[in-house]
Amino acid sequence: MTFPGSLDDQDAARAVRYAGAEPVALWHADRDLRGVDAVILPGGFSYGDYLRCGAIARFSPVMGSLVPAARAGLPVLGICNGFQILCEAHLLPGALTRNAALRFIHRDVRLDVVNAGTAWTSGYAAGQSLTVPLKSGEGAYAASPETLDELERTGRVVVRYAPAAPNGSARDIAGICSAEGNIVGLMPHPEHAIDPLTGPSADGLGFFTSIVSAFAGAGAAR
Amino acid sequence: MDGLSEARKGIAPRGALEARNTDTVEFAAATPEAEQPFKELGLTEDEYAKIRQILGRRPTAAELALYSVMWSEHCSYKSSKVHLRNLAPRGAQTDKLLAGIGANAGVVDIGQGYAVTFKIESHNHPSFVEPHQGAATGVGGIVRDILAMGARPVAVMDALRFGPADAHDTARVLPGVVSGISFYGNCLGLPNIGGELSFDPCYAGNPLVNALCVGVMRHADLKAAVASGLGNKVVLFGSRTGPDGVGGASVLASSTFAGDAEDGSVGSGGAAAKRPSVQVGDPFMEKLLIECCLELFAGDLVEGIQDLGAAGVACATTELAAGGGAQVGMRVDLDLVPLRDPSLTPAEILMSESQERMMAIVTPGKAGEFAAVCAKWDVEATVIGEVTGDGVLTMTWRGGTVVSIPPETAADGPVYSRPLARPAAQDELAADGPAMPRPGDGAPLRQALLALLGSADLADKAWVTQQYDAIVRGNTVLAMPEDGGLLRVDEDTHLGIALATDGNGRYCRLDPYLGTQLALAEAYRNVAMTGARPMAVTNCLNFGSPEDPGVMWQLAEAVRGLADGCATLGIPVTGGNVSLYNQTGQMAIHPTPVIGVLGVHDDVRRRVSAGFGANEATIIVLGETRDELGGSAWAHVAHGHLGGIPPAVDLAAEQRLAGLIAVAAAAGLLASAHDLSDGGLAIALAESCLRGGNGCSIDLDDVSPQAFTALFSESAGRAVVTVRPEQAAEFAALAHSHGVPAAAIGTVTGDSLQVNGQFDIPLDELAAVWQGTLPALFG
Amino acid sequence: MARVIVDVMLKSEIHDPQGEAVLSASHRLGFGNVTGVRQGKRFELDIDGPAGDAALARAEELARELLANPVIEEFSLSFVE
Amino acid sequence: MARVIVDVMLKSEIHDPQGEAVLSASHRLGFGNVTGVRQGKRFELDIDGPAGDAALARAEELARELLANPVIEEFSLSFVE
Ligand SMILES: Nc1ncnc2c1ncn2[C@@H]1O[C@H](COP(=O)(O)OP(=O)(O)O)[C@@H](O)[C@H]1O
Ligand SMILES: [Mg+2]
Repeated sequence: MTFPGSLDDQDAARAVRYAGAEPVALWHADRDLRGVDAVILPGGFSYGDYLRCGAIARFSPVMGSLVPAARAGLPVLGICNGFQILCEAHLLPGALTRNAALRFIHRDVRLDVVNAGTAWTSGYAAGQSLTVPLKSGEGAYAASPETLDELERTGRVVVRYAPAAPNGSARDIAGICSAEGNIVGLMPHPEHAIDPLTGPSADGLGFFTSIVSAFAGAGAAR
Repeated sequence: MDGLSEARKGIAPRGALEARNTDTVEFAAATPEAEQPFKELGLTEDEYAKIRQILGRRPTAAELALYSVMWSEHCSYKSSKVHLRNLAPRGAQTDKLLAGIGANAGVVDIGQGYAVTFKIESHNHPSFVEPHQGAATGVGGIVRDILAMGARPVAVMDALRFGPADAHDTARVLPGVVSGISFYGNCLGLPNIGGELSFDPCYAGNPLVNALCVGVMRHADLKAAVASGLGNKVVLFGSRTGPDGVGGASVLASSTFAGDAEDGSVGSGGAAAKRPSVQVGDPFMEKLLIECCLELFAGDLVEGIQDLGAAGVACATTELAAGGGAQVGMRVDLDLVPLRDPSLTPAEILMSESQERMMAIVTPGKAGEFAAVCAKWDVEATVIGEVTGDGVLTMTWRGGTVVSIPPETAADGPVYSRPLARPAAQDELAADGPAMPRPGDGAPLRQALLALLGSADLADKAWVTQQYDAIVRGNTVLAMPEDGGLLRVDEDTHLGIALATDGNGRYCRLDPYLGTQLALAEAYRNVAMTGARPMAVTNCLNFGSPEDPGVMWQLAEAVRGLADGCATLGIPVTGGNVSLYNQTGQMAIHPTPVIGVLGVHDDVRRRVSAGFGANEATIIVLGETRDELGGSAWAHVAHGHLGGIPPAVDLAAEQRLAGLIAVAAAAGLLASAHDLSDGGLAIALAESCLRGGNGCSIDLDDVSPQAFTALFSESAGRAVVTVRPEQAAEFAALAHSHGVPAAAIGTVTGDSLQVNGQFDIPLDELAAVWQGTLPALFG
Repeated sequence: MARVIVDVMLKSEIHDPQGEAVLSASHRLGFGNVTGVRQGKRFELDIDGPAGDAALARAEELARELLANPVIEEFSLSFVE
Repeated sequence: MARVIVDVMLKSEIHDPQGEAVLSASHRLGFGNVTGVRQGKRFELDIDGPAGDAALARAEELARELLANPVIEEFSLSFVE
């Protein structure tokens, strides 16, 4: 999905290709989801992120189709700005706020897979450690203590920074999912860890192979 | 009083003209004696007289504004042009050039149908006044230059120089500059793949902020900044025009900051006196402009295109019209320019430096399609005029003709052969070599190494570079802290390009000719370290006032050094930028040419990193180590000393070294490669250890009989590489056949930097010293 | 035309690193008696039509939908002459 | 304790891409009668001591030195109960 200001859309498409599926370009101004099996909201600065990250993209025409589809079970992965958009659209709880040090952070981080049961993480083992890049200025996850408790109790924390969040994220949360597990959002960039030539590892590929094999297994696609 | 009203006062027409009638061509002809504020606009008596002579009358207020910005040092290169001519590529240097100096940016053929364009540009003065926005708009400007060539911008780099790291004002300027580059470049989706960061008191009132952009296109995509085709439409698109930076180019970048900005604090003295209205960057709009332009190019919807940078509409219209040839003119209706502030006068519209704007020439038949593409990207596009066949640039406003000039007279500008003289003090400086006591062995050497490693110039730059997205677009193969940035251009063929920028103000202060060649050599070497073949050069010449004959001598020497160096290396200078008046009062900065080198990598999978990765690998020093410490980091850090002569330059040796690395990398012989530069072998070893997370054990005897010289000399043309033991013989033979001296000095092992018979420093200690400096200074 | 001001502040229970950074910078600058800082956003909206309840209601709607994120922020409205 | 509000806005001649982005988003959301948006910052300062001229003077000093960038911004002060 490309919004004005999306930047990592080509990278997400490449990751889908590496995982053996066919990327389909969706455009923010079209309501049509073109019959895709899953949607990735990529990183970037949609609408410049001038108001709040993801706040304006949330009102794009395509979101009018995506929100009900996601509620009905369509797998959706939001990476970085995509995660912010999912939170702004209330498909995921909480919000992403300024990094504690108030600076943009680009560095490789270690993540622990907490929930390997979502549509996007089924290819991992719980407890598995991944090295992927983080690059964001407003990546600190924030939510009320009740919401955080609830997320932890119901296994909806998907990935955690290890040993500690570099950006002030609440309870070191790097990514979460919806109650049904079909919608996942995370701040680090798995699509930039699919090939050791251009990333720190190929650890991120699992997000994309997870979803592809879910469909392959169900015979639902390709 | 704010800067805007300052700037406007200079332009005068504002209130005055509203009261009278518009200053039209007719009115100007009828009022030859009317006083005009040409001095306030930075024009000399002679220049003003020349304009009157060209026009056969006094200029209108709008024409005066137009000539003043076009003839400013910044836009016309009037002081540097006579020297820059020496850079024109000759002979074999032109083999791979698709467009050269004079275009917005030079274009190089890199094979497989691809062409690359790259350029470096300064935004020094605006970044001192308003560091965040100044640096941000510097990135924005150079990206539009690259876009105007028809290329997709694919990466940026930034070369930065500040006053002393611990100076109060540096704490204002540096974080602002870095956040501006981070904000703009990241939001644009362009990876930042390298740059420079250094500190010296000479930059306290004049930080240097040089930004480089590189773009990639297919050969057929090359665009020209030329107006052609009678009746074709002139389209202005992108942001609206506001009072941003009115007078910025001419007033700010063409004279020194008045007063003593000794502490450099804004709000007192210096900068405040000439503060123009600040330009604010809108990287989101620029991202839309990029995608919009690329779609316009793909649809073959533009005949000619020009970015709007300094001198905005004035510059774009005159250059497009002048580029079209003698018969080509242009008629522009300034009432049609979409304004953010409706009270702007014609002069202000022409001078506005509002960001994120482009101008295109479009055939009438394609205007509809052009508009549709712009609408898709939410980019406002307005036809403001058309191409004519009368050779005249005509502009109207509210029914009157306010500009009527031969465009080439504004575009070409004056050319000065300013007096130049080698300062007498150069000889004293050269005679004052670093003769102070040197650490002998063991503990003092260890101490000297740690002091250098923790100095602001040589410390870990992560505090800066972590604020930059280096990987967006997914083609970054190497980026900082590697010697050069390396980008994949083609995912199927693995073709890539490498880039590095270098400059050393201290060397250039001692000898601008040699210093410039050393900068060229270092950038060339850094590109070579990735395994790429260096192919082309861009440069940003940062100097003091051209009205100082000593500064002009520095400039002439630097250009001569660059021209000779590139001729020897057989690679062309494809473009660049000159920034003069970098001085505070009588104090000029060190002459600081920043040289960017571009290389081609045939297979990015064979890239070489600087880190010691392979345990038990053999460590080899390539090149010759002499006792060369004039202008060195050691003299600077340990003694605050600058004197003597810089290291010798041997460009043929650089070529041999680069050739060896390229061949060895392609053959898979190199486990790592890192060039030797500031701080010599000592710093290179420490960096390679830290980068790879492995220690080493070495002997210095085969580098130099003196341990100190072996560690800290800055002889050029050297590198430290590692080779797996089973390949060491093959590599040694290869080095021999390339004529590159190679000395095996030890192995990659353990977790300390161990120099046998001298000292042993655990990696943890190295890391703490290296990483601690910038965070301690900047939070 | 009505000009409505919308002030958007982080809820008090949400961590405000910007405010904290300003606070400690204030102390470094010698403003020791500043004991707390919160940083938020201020929007000046120009709204067609008369300054009255209708304009305020419209601004409130916009604030609720777009200007503030109810998960972390709260907002207040006021007129300016 | 005094609470002083410092509002910091871009000077009117300075380009405000943020405000413009909010303006066009408002239009897309159907708030066509919003004709202008400027976005700035709001600081809530808690200052030890009584709410009075001294507190205001102190806040003004802080605003000038730290909160506003005089090159591009202007600020105004007010008390809150
Ligand atoms: N301002 C900057 N922006 C981006 N990268 C930078 C900057 N300053 C330094 N770097 C990177 O840090 C690394 C070390 O810089 P430096 O020691 O100057 O390299 P070298 O001596 O090889 O030219 C290089 O990869 C360089 O590109
Ligand atoms: Mg290097």
